[in-house]
Amino acid sequence: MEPRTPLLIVSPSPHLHAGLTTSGMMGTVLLALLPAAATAIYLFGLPALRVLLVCVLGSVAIEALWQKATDQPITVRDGSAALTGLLVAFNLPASSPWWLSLLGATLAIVVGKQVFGGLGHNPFNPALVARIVLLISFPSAMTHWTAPQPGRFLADAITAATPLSESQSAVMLSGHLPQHISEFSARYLLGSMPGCLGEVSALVLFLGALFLLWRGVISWHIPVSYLGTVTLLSGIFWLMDPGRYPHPMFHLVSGGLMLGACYMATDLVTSPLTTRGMLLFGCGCGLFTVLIRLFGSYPEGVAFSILLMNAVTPLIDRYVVPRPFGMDRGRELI
Amino acid sequence: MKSLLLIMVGAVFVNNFVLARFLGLCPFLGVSKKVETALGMGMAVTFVMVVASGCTWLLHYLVLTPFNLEYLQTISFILVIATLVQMVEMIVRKSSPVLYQSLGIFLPLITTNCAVLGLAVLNIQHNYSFVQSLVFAFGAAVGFTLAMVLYAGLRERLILCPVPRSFRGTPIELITAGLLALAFMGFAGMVPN
Amino acid sequence: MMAAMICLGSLGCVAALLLAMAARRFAVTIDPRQVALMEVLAGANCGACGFPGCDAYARALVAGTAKPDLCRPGGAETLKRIAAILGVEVTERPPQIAVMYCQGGLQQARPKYDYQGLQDCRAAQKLARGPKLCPAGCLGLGSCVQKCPFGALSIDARGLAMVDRGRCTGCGLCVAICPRQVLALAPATESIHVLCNNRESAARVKSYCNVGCLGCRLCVRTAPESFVMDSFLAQVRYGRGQPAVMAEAMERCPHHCILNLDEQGNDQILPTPPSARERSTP
Amino acid sequence: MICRSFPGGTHPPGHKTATAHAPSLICPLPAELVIPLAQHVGAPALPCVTAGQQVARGQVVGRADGFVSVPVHASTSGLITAVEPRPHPCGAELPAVVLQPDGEDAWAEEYQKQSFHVLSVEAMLERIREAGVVGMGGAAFPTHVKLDPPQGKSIDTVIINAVECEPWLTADRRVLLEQMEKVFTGLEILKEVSGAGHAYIGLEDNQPDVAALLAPHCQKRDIGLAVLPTRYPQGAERQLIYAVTGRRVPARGLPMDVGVLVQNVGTIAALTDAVTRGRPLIERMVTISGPGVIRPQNLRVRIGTPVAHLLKQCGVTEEPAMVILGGPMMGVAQHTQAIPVVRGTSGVLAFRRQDVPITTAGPCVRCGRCVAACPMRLQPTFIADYARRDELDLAERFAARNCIECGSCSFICPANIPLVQSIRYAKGAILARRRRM
Repeated sequence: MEPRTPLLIVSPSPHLHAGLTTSGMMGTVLLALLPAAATAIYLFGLPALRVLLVCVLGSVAIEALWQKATDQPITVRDGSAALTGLLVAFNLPASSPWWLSLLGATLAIVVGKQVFGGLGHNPFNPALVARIVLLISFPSAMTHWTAPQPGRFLADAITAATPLSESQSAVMLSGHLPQHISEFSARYLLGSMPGCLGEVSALVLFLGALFLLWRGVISWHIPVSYLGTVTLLSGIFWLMDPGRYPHPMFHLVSGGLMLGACYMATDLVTSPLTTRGMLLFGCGCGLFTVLIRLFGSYPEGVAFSILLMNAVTPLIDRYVVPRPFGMDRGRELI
Repeated sequence: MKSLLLIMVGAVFVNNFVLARFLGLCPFLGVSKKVETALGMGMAVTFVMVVASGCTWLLHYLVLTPFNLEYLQTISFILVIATLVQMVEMIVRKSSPVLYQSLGIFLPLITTNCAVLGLAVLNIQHNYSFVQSLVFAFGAAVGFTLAMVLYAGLRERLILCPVPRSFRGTPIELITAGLLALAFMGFAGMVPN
Repeated sequence: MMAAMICLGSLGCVAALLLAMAARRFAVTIDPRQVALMEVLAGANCGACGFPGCDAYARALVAGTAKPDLCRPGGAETLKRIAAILGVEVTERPPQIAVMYCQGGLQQARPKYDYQGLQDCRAAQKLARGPKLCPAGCLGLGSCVQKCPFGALSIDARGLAMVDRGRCTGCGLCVAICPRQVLALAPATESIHVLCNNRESAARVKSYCNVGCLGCRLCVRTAPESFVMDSFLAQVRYGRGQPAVMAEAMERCPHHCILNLDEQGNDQILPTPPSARERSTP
Repeated sequence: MICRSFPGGTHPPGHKTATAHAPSLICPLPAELVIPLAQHVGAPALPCVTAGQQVARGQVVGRADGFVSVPVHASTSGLITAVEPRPHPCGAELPAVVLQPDGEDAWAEEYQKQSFHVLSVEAMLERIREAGVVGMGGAAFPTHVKLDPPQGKSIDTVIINAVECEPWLTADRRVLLEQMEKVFTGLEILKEVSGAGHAYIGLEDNQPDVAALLAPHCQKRDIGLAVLPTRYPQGAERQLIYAVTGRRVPARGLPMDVGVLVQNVGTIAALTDAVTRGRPLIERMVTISGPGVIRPQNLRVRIGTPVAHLLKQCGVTEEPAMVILGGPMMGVAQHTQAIPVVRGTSGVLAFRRQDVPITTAGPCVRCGRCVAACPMRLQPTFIADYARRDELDLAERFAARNCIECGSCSFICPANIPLVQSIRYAKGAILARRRRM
């Protein structure tokens, strides 16, 4: 065999790529969440920073360890572990001890993601898996809220209740909403209320989501249908009895709704692929959120409703399929 | 009417037989490989549950109570259920051989499906009326089918996943079932038990 | 006590009556031979028989629409038992296993281009007829490895598919999937093969492969009984080979493409570790 | 003005400015022309010359074999040195006539220009066939077959496909600008032959200069000018028909099923030459471009010119790592530069190593971008998944066969999964299985 000139590369068409990468998308989401993280630190001080650091670094380290242990290529550089960690942190109260944060990161990475085969294969949102497991296993630690103290990083923590749990217990005890909740106030919008790190600053989260929409990382279908359903349903209940059911705006800005609708429900891996499927998914999330918030024993229903709809996603993917171009009916499919 | 709706919703979501009461786990894990099979199993169980619920209610209030034979509840209920399951098996075998094949051993095993017996006993314990017990049975069966179908959908996705060797098969299926049950915990407290 | 007995007794009677009626109404007849056949078949559901599973094959057997000798993984024993159940006469077929007729690994055979894409031979074959200059050699991307239900195939260190002769059942699935027909079934008793699949002329083969059959006919001249030419490719006449003369031909083959697979030590061919193999599948 | 568009699609970068505005040049003859006998869909032509024979420019060297086949002509005058298998753009080695030009470039006969109005439809079809006119957008389907629909099908609308949606390529644009008269004459011929009442020219809105130039002419001749949004694959037949007429070609059907005929700009120009002057198709416009080319340009290239010669004409920055015939989205990467330009070659692109997209596929993150991008409204990720696992039944149920292989899904996929390759394989396997059954 005589030597030859360098071989030409032959690969299947297309020979052009949009340049989108998984890590790039994860990075954009991280970027969109940074202002919210900063807000959380501003409101809750150093404890929030600790939770954030433990969760993010913990997630990355645990993913790397797991992949090393199971003899897989280490893929922490794609940013998905960091994003999961950040979302876990956003689902924890600022007062969480370090072990709770680390446990949350471990649950999310190991139980939520890696046992299913890693990125792209988990049926449930890892951060929400962690949140629910922790909520059920450590109810007191997970509902020990501190009041935000803007800018006072070293102040002593003051225990307080979240608006949602406040309204729930008030309705349960007296049948009526407390005065300050039935009269919606703008302070909720800016996040000056107790709650998880990612539950306090609806406005900042919303701006981040707009950034993601602009960058094309998420589509509008899930957030809009989710928030729309919540507004519609809670609006109906509010009209029926404003003394008992809070204003829709209260629902929109309180609790983890904004975080859930814009960042958790839109998680690519665990949401449907088609636009119609996404709309259905968002509506389902909205429905369950309102039902759980108003009638369930948990004050907050976002995490549960997203997990529930995650479970429905395979069925949606299967039965809500687009009609191929040039085909009369979708009958040929499935 | 409102109480019937609450019973229904309660049985489907809040106290889902599989995911909240953990009854009927055997077919839940056994025949949930494919959505179609899961749906078929759900249908069969729905039929058995509703008819069994009616029969056992009548049996309890028309036969056992008048003759003070409540202690025969378990054995007589099982007898009724077993008979029904046998009939369902014959019907399925005749009408849908494919479904019969895919259900396999789990079809006769509905007999020992604790969900059915549990339902019959719960009917009596809750002092449901005849109509209420039928609605409760239907709700429980729908809840069972719902859980089956959701789980089957998840499992169909699982087979595409490169699950680590030590988690392959039953371990990952149980983890998935556990997470599904966690999601259903959100309904807790929605309907007074 | 009496009441309980009467109660349960009458319940039982009613149930029995209902069931008896239902049994008559929904009666289904099933051939007992089908059940027996299911016991006998290999149960691998490999599909080598052409039916979607052992069950479907059993049904076809009972219906008389399938030949009884299609269960290759089961081999002669299964065939005998199928024949016994169905009550038919069958002639035993010699067992076969798959042979990979190529030695042109990454070091031996020259590539045509730098392939980048799906790690699948059939997909690669569609791009300019495969990334190797040799039109018939093994591409080594492992479509057969993925297809084999018995784990009898692997990609060795040379970048070639390798048949584990102990595990191969001769089901032929790899033969069907290989886009270059470099895998073929041969009698299991044969161990000497001409490991080349290229029918092109010597000049062309020399230009891209160090170990391909040149069609020089040396082996045929040495052992005319044992070898036969198919255009420029020498082949062993299975069942007629004379090992002693063949050994001489093996010595004389200029490209050393006649090999005795039994003598070849396993240390020579290193299969890739299973974990690495799994990961390489897309 | 029509500005409807199709569902899905992507926006690959255009890269057209390098070649869009410079007039095309005539490519000098190479030392050797390799004229494949199979340059069209259908039966390859049968060689009718032998080695050592002297041929004139335009002389038939391979005659058509059957109805769905066209003859092949000598691209210049010269000596036939061999008739043997040579590398073909499809990847295999196929029979080709090897021609050594003598430099005379003498025509076999001098054709008289005449008006097509004096010709009957049959005579025009015969001329088109004799000239070897095939679809020059890439598919290379014999034009006379397309113009002659079977009984029961009629054509009411003709669309000229000037939508050059592939990045880098500007050959159609140059043909349209430089041979506008031919295109309009060709459109008249098409209407005459097919009996269509309506005619459109489909164009993307990234070429406003061409649109402005065409507008008065179109108005004068009652031709609809459809300036469509720039989106890939706007130039795909089904998508173009939908955008221009709103008609959906059935998934298993042909454009003629909805009464539409689509022809590429280059084809129209060649068709005009064939009908009005009797000239065979021996030359075509080719864009030579890509990041590895120093002087990207449009060349009028004789059929059979090797790619290596073209790249030498335009200069390459370094030894190219990848050579593509056609556009980057649907073109075929070649394994040798000895490949000749054929009738369906619209462009030659040279990529340096750093321009070749990396193809290490990650796991699918189910982002759904492929579903959103698919112009056929399929679900590429599922089809590809099933194809990889050899679940052909499921792949078929997800309408794998409807895929037009436009490459939008692979282009957009953030995990770099070669979706098109999997789907293409599934399509082939499904068809093979059908044929077996």
